[in-house]
Amino acid sequence: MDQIILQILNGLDKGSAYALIALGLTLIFGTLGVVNFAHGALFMLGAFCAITFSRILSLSKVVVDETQKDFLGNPLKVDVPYIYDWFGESAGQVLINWSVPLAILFAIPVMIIIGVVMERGLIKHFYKRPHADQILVTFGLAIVLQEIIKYYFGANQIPNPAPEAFIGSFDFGAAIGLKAGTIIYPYWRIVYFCFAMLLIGSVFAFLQFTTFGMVVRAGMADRETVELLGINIDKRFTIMFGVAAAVAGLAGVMYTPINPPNYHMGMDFLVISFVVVVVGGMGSLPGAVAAGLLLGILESFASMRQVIEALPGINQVVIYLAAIVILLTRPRGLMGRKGVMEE
Amino acid sequence: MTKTKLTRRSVMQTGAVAGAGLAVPTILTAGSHSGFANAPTGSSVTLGFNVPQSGPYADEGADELRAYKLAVEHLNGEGDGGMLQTFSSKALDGTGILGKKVEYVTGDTQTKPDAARASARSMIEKDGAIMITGGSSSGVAVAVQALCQEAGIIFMAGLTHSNDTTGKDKKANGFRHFFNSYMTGAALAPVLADRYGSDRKAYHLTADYNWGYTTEEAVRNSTEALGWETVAAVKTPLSQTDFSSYVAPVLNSGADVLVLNHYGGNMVNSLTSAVEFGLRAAQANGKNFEIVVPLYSRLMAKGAGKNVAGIFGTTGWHWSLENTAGSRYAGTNAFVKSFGEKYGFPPSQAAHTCYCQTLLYADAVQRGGSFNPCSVVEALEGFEFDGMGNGPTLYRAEDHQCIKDVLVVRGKENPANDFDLLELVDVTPAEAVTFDPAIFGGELGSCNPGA
Amino acid sequence: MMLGLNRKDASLLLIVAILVALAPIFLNPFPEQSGLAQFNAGYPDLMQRFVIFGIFAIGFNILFGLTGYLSFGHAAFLGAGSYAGVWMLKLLTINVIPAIIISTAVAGIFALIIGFISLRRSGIYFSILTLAFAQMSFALAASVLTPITGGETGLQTALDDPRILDGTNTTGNIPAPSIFGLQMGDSFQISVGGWLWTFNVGYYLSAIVMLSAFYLAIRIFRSPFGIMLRAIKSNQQRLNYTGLNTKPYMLACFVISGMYAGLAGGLMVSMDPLAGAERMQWTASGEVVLMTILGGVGTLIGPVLGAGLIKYFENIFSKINDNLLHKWFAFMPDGVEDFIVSIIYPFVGKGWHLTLGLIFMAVIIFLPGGLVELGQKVASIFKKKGSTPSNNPNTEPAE
Amino acid sequence: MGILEVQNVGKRFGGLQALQDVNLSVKENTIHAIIGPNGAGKSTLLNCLVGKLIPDTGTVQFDGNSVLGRSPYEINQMGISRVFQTPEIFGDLTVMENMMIPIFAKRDGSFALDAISDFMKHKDILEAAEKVLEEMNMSNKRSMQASSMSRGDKRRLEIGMCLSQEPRLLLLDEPTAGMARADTNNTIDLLKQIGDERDITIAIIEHDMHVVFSLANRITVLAQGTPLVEDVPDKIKGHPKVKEAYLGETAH
Repeated sequence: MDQIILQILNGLDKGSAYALIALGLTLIFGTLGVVNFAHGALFMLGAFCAITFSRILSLSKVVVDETQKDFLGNPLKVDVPYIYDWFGESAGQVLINWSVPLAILFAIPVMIIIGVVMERGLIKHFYKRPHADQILVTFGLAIVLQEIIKYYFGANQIPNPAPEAFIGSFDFGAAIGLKAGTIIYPYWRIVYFCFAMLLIGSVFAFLQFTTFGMVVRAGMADRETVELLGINIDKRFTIMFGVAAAVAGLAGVMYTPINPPNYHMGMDFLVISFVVVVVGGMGSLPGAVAAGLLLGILESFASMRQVIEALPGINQVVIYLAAIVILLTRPRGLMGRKGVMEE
Repeated sequence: MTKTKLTRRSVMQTGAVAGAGLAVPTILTAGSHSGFANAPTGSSVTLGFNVPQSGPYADEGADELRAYKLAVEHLNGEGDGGMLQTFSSKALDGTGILGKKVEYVTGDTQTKPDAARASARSMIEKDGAIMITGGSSSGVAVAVQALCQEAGIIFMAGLTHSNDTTGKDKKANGFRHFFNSYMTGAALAPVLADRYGSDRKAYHLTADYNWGYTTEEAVRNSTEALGWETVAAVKTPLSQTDFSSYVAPVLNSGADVLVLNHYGGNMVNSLTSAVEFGLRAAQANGKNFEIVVPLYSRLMAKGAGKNVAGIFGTTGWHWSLENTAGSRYAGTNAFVKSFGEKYGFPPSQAAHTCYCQTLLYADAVQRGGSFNPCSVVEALEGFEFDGMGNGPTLYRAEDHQCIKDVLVVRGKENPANDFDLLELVDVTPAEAVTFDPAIFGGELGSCNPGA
Repeated sequence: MMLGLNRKDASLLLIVAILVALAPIFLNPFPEQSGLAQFNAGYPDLMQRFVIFGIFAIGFNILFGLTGYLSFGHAAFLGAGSYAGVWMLKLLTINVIPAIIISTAVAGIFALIIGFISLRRSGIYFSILTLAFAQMSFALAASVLTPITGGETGLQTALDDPRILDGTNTTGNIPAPSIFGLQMGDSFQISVGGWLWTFNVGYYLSAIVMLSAFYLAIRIFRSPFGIMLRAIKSNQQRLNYTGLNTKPYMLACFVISGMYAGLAGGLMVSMDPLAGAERMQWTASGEVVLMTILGGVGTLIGPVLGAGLIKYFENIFSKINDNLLHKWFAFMPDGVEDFIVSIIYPFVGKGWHLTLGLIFMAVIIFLPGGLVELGQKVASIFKKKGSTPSNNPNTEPAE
Repeated sequence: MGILEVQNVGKRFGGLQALQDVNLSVKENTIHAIIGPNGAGKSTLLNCLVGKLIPDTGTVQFDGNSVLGRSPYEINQMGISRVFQTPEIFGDLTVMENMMIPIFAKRDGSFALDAISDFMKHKDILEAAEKVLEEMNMSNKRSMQASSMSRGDKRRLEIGMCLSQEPRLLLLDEPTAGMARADTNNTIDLLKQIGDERDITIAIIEHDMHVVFSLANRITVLAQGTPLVEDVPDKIKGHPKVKEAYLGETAH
């Protein structure tokens, strides 16, 4: 029992990352009709926003410390962050410690700008082109983006820990009345899950309850009519691309303490998130979220020891197997609309 | 007018026809005269450095390449000579190899066997490389080693830790300086039993591919021999990025030690998850819960950040070795000095093994008096040397595996800087990790000179 | 007309045949000693790769170019063919002919199974289904199927393989793949002046297979079957209401295309007897899509050109290191040299992926028809001079 | 007994009863029109006839054989050809190729793996296609790409493609929708000519009264998923029930 609860927790957590990326993909697909293979790269860029932000915070001047030696026996050069000079050492340390959550504030504008530039500079020329062209040009862009990141940050993973307050884990079992110590779950992953739900909720609320959102939704359903009403839907769709980029970026920022990021993390997530989108149903936002969580949970269950022992290799293929079964039984995915992307 | 010749093997040599008249076709004869592939004919000799320049191990590959460039400098008599001063064999004199200036070509393995073979073949066929070296995974090493055997070229493996490289997939033309999974198990188990006691229950998470299998087997066998019990061993997909669903059940499994048979990004991510799930701080069976990472590298430790603190593993070499463990490991400081002065930071173990391999190859050619692979094989088989940072070392004839001390290290609690991440716990002497070369099967075959 | 082809196709085939036959010469345009020799591609391994990946891309184009169905899992068939090929080399004989035949057949069967299921859906759903199958094949081949596939280190020939048709091997070395005694690695070499030309057995074997595959592709393109496939791409609904059942057409096309991939896999292991699991990964499938689009989708020669360009980049650009760059620009003043090298260096050597990515983007943005379109544009510039504009609308697929 | 017999057909989409108790008999060699206001169920009925939809109740028989449960290609092979509301042709192919494909299908059946012969060198098929093109007055357009033609020409091509298979029943779905007056008249003339010259039955679903009354020799009026009346055109014109159904929407 406790094992099952534990794996559901795990799945929700992993699934919320899938859901966030798939949500952005679907937003772009639904509004602009573009299949964006660079979306994984946006997730990766978000993670590197967090790294960049923490490096900015730790920008340092070099002080030579004669009392210590480095590996060659020369006097040790010690880095002292400028931020200590500005805010004092203790406040500076707090800021550096909280760099991941603070990076959200940094990442939102950066990612929106990246998204808008991407849409205006490249994607907009591809609205009328075949989906295969869109896939390829964004795939090319993804390669370029990750190579640029690799050039500046290297190929190795870069650790970016969560604030100390969130290090450690929460005894979930004790909280729900089971034996203590049976279900413990890291604080930061709980934060990640809540954050993801909050973000998904705000995207839905934004689309549901604001005039802007209503226009965008109307445009998703019937672009021409909305344009006939004299509304500049293009501009709004550009902004939606920025929002989708920001969603992927924030998913990346908050993910850094879970997995230290490296330049190809976007590609690692790309295939899975496409599977998620398709399983959820192309163009369906709730479908993307539901499929993300569902596949996350499935993946977690498949990684249980008892399951692997019964079906060797199932953990390698479960997501794809699920995708195949769902697509064969529900032709348009879980919540897909008819006629989307079938030709 | 055109005369042609059918060569056995594709022999292609730059510089073979210098000075020939434009109108007169010339027969290429390099191969047939010397009797081996890619025999150098001019005043220089070309080595092929085949390292991952793209993909997840690109940083490790970059470090290997730095070491190779340094080795070439030293062989050509530039720089401070590095380990040439401490190396027990004095055959090399800084005038290249057999008087020929050392040049090199580079290729990108992409850490994929296919791509690695393509780039190795290009270096052999196009650039006339006489020796191929490098790589940072066993899949690549095994694949390229087989290719070199077929082409009649010497292969000096870079970082490869699987038993297979000099075990079931060993080849006469291939040599490995780095240690293997078996030696990791043999070195690690006694230290673990000593520190954590001999009644431990271990839970293995194993990367689902060849290296993972041999490492799990080695660590299991040697820990079980000392009284440990293996509660479970779960395979994890190589492409996995989030290990939470594998790590989470560990605490309730009855185990009190988690062994992560992972390398590279896999290890960084699984270790991060394990620490996140509180395993470092937990208690099980009345003992402190422990995590073990059989194969450490400094770059991985850097990727995992603070999470490596206090975690045991083995490593082939560490830049601080001579300072902490004494002059048995002479050569270390000489290498660190030339590397550090050139690049500004200390070398990784991958860089060390690649540097040594280049020098060992050059030395074997020099001692044997020929670039012929069979002469090199003869010179390296059973070769005993010292002064290359690992203490007295034997290149074993039976399986072309270097037998040397293995270091057991631990992640530092409070690293002073970015490089000072591992501290030496113990050195397991070569005798303790020596094994019977027959246990892994495979056949060495005979040396292949190519042409 | 020649071989049952119309004049235009026959001359295309002839040109390709001549180019392929003389490739060892014109792929080595720079003398061995010159600094530009780095850009020579006329060595056996790369020439073999050009034609083998050409076959792979031709086959992919029969599916994607004719029917518009975008398979994202085609590498699975290349991989299946490769494994089958190595097993033949291990069990049966080191002669490559059974390996090539069996790998084609095995890939065909594999394609039949995957195609039968995947073709129940169309559009992106079809793409994802093929992707899912290929990723599953890759994941399983790299892990639980290790006894059959050799896992991550790949499947190779070994000294103790049975090779029941070959008799016992006493050389102490693994025999190299050969065709009736002629080894794939054997070469004629001719050196003229500073130039060195290598005529390699394996390359010519692959080239002959490639030309046959190319010829067959032309026939398929022009056949009733081919027209029906193009009709599927154009309007599947109309075809259904015309009394044709599109499913067997699609399945047959998928299987043929898979067999081309298997043939390429069989040839790959014949040239170099190792089959690695990563050959099946989705990025490998993506690569053949890129090759096809880069060259020109739906055209006959485009996929071959695209395959050549990508393999050239992978093998030539990735080997340019800073050492070489400094050598090339050594004639410049030091400061300028360093500056130029530092500008170029990020794009070559370890940065070759970046250049490749930029080229993809440029081609897709400016030349949606790929290299063939570029060729047509250039040709039309020359044609305009002097000749009267012809008003014969060209609706056949361009070569 | 008509060539096409529809009996008691009903079809429901969720809460909407699209067809109910539809009985219809199309006599051989007639031009039979099915008319009705928007939402009367005309398209649903047509889709039931060609295999795109399967009715919930009732039977559809063509020449004594049931068409229910068969796929479109099988129904086509029984001798029913369909012309769509917007011309469905192979836009990427040439007019000639468009015309040849149905003839191949007629000859080879639903599938034939002929991957070796040259499509354009089948003399018999080429000639047959040429003949239909002439009949359609399109011989001069044979090497044009089909998608580059005018809508009227596309319609002619589609009708030609259907005729080339010599079907026994030609089904047309609003064949003049969206056409200019001149094109509409041309199409009417073409269909009249086909009806006169060929041994063929035509069933036409139409909204435009002008077309219906110039062509049909029998008309069924459909309203709210049910046939209202069936009779010759003259009787339909003044029929009170029809007027009621088309209230406010008199013939234009």
